[in-house]
Amino acid sequence: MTSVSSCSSNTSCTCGGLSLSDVSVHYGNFAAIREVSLTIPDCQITALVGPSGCGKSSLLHAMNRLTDLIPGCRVEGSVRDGVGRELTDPSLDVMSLRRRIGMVFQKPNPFPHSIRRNFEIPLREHGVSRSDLPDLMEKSLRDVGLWEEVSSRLDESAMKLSGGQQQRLCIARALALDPEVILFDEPCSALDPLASAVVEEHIAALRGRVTVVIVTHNLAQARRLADHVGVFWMRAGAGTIVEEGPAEVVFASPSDADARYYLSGVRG
Amino acid sequence: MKSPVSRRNHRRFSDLACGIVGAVAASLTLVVLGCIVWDLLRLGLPHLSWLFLTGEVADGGRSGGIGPVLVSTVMIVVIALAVAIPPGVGCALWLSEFVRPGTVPARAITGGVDLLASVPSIVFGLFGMAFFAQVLGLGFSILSGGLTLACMILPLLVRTTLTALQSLPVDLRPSAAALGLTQTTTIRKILLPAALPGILVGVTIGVARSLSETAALIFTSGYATRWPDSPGDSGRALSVHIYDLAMNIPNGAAAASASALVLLLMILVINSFASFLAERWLRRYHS
Amino acid sequence: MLALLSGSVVLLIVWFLVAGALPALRDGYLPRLLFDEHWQPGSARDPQFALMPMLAASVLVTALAALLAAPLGIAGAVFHRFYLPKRLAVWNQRMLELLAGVPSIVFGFWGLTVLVPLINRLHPPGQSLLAAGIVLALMILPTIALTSQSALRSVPESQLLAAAGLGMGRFATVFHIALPSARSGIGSGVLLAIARAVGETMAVVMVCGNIAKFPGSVFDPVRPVTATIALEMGYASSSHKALLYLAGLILVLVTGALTGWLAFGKRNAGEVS
Amino acid sequence: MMKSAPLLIGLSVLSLFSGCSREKREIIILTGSSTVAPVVTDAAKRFEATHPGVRIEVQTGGSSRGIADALSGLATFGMISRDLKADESELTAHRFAIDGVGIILHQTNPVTDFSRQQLIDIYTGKVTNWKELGGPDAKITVASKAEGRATLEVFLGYTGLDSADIKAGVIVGENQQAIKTVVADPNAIAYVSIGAAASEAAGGTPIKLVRCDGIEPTNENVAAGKFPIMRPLQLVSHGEIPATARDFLDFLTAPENADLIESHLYVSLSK
Repeated sequence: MTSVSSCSSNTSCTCGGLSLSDVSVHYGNFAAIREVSLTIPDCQITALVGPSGCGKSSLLHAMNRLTDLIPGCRVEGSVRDGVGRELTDPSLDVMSLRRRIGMVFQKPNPFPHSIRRNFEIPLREHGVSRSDLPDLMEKSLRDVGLWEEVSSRLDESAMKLSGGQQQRLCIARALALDPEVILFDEPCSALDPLASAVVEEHIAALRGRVTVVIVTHNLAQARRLADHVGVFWMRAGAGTIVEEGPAEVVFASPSDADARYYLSGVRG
Repeated sequence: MKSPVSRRNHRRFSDLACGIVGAVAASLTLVVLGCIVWDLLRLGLPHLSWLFLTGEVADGGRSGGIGPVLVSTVMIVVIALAVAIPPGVGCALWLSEFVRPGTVPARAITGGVDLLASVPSIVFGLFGMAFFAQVLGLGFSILSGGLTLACMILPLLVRTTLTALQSLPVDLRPSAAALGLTQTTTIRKILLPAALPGILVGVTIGVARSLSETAALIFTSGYATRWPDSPGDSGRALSVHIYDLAMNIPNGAAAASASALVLLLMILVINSFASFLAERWLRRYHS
Repeated sequence: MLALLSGSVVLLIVWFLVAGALPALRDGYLPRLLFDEHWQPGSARDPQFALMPMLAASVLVTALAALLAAPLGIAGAVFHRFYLPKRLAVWNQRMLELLAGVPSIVFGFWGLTVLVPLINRLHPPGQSLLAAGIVLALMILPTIALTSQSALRSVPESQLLAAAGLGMGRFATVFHIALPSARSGIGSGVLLAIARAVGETMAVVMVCGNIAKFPGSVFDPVRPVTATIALEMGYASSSHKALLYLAGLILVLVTGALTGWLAFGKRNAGEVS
Repeated sequence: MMKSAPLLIGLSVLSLFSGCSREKREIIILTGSSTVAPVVTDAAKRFEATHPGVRIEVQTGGSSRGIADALSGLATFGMISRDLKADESELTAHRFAIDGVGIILHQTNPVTDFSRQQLIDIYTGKVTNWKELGGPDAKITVASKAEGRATLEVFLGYTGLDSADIKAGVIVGENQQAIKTVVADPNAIAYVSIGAAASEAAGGTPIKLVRCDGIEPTNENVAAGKFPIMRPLQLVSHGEIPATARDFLDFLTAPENADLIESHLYVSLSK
């Protein structure tokens, strides 16, 4: 496999960011987002915020080609990874792309198998040998603080875990594949505040190890987590980014009027 | 760990192999169906005409048409559905909404339904003859045949409806209850409409099975080929007619094939209509 | 109440079979069914009533049909769900529904005129366990394929997304996620098909050869219980008739026990994960 | 239950109503042999056309069923395609047609003639290869009829065998199945209704009827009583026959209706 190493510190990070230019996503005749350009910096946490229906999730799905699965969905523009490879290239091996760019969904979606099988199935699919499985699983579960809670019942169904545990399991499962980027699609919105806080804490802990892109409705969460922020808004019937930049700049003094209203809580 | 390239090739290969095996399996089924239908077309198509569809049966079925047989068939199927759908859906509702699975009554009824599903159709025929025709005194009649078929398709309806109800999102019930809806309202206004496409699939399969059933009808709805006046008359079903032409009438193959084509056409029309309904229903409620 | 009505139909049928079989039971035919060597109820000189070869035939024919049809049906359903474009999938489904409605007599006729001569060329007489198995497999294939399709359709989208998000290929998604998730639906479809296969009469009677002996190979003719009922019921004298009722009763009980056992095993397996 | 109650009531009302409307007519019920049923159905249709107010119900189910229903009074007539047995002497038989039973082989089989002894040898498994009969070196596939079938009983009567003696390779039910079996297997032998076989052969089916004891299996020879294997088609009644039923019986055997019987390829008794 490609030697994607986790970074030990921000300075020596090699996980690689993403750069998007003029990305549009169409569903049939409907344009969900139009001409979005965005730089997602290496090993930082980028938050995408904005009202519902602005195409934040669509953009996320375009980054690891989950848009391929939707009939009639068309992605235009360019998405490049840290070393400049074009990710929208149809000849690209989508499966290994998705391994490098993992995803965690809004609703926890562990497979209805045992906790162990939840790691075994994707890892075996990507050619990890059976003997490496237990270590990888333990490491990933420790990364999300789940190891102590589940180590004694690895062979029980993952569906028996609580919602927060399930979501952390999904993060661990994505981490186990050793990705460069993890995309989070509103990872806390289906969880209670306590579980949400735990999950958020573990996302924060990923800073410096992998590049994180998180879509969230929770502005407070975005403020707490983000190094970099993109604000979405509707323009001419389609979603687009109206404000982008380092978190402290965007939150402190947004230049776009709509973004200013939204971030100050007046609109949205 | 294998190199990503070999990994990728391996995956491509297994994906492709899986697809090819599936394609072969799916097309094999269709090829065999094609063979059967082609045989029917070759033998039966020259025999088909408007007169064949509307005319009376003559010369044991070798000449004339199948008009009265079609009318009897439709009556039998309609009776079977009318009688089987209410208890079938009711039973499934009871099993999915009113009893806890695993309790004794639930197990008894599920077991009974499964047992009923495994009763050979010829036993249904014997039962129908003894019970509906003789004990209830309905005689050889379209009614006897319809009731016998109703017993036969009942387990099928229960099973498909149950599956449809069970595959509805679990939170539908509490969310309805939270709105203060009674269970009856929840069932009538929420669960049944949502499960309707699934129920419709069951009904479609039930119709197809009723139309193609021979063994259960020979002994119950009978052999008469005249125009039926009422459900109390004896009337030959299309499948029985096909059986008689194929097995008892020398040189009956052409008429048998033509009748079988008509039967397939009926099933095609009913299936298309059902899926059209289901699709419209889905569009109305689910998007 | 309605459920009770459905349940009572079963009781009614079983009661009716028992009533029909009662004379045979009273006259002590049960051990003869088990231990006689031949089935020759009409013989004046030496009437014999061996049921075991016929029960074995019912089981063998059904097993063969299920072995042929289940992999084909499930593979076809996977293809339908994960590979076929939607437009074509609709037609595939329509065709399967049509196949499900072909009357058994048409299958039997086709089997006798097309399939049996082919098998005859391989190994005479052609009417055989194999022919019956193939014809039955064709008849239950649509049931298995259609129920598998709907079971695969009800696999939650979120799990397929999860698999895609983890970079899993179609093969892995199908085998590790979709099929395990749809297992119980597919299982009950196969059970339904097996029940149908055991009870099938008109098609089997035309292609199985109807010899009531234990078959030595798949090319030997066999006679399932339902074939015997169909062949002889209309012509049977009273005590012979009671025997046929008894055979029907035993078949229903055996099938019920078999499907019950399979379903029970399935439920237990389902509780593990 | 609430939903289905009106439905059930509706159905029963419907059936009562239909019962009423039927009572105005006179009904003749015939049940039994599937061989006899098609020809009687056609005759019934013609009879109904000239006798308004009479309704004739024909149902199949086999000769034994015809006997049972005639005895129990369920049917006015039972239809049977064999002779009455000794223990059925309470019934009166009304013979209206004869059906010869002939031996059929595949068209490609060179054998053209059987003696009674040869048939016995084949059906008891003493002769198992066509070579022994002057045919090709191939195993004989012996097709026999299922227990209780009238054709089997006629064949047993001719050969003097017991059903336990028969060593069949394949057992079939209806005539058409026997014919298809011979078509499917060039080395098969079967016995079927002569009329059915002759008409199938004339229609291009690759089978042939062969001579028995040197007699050609034709309906003429059956009518003349020369052909050795044959069976009567008859109606049986129990006790007094109602006048209309008697009319139908006469109608069935009337010379002007012989064409019906002949169109079903049986030998009419009226000639």
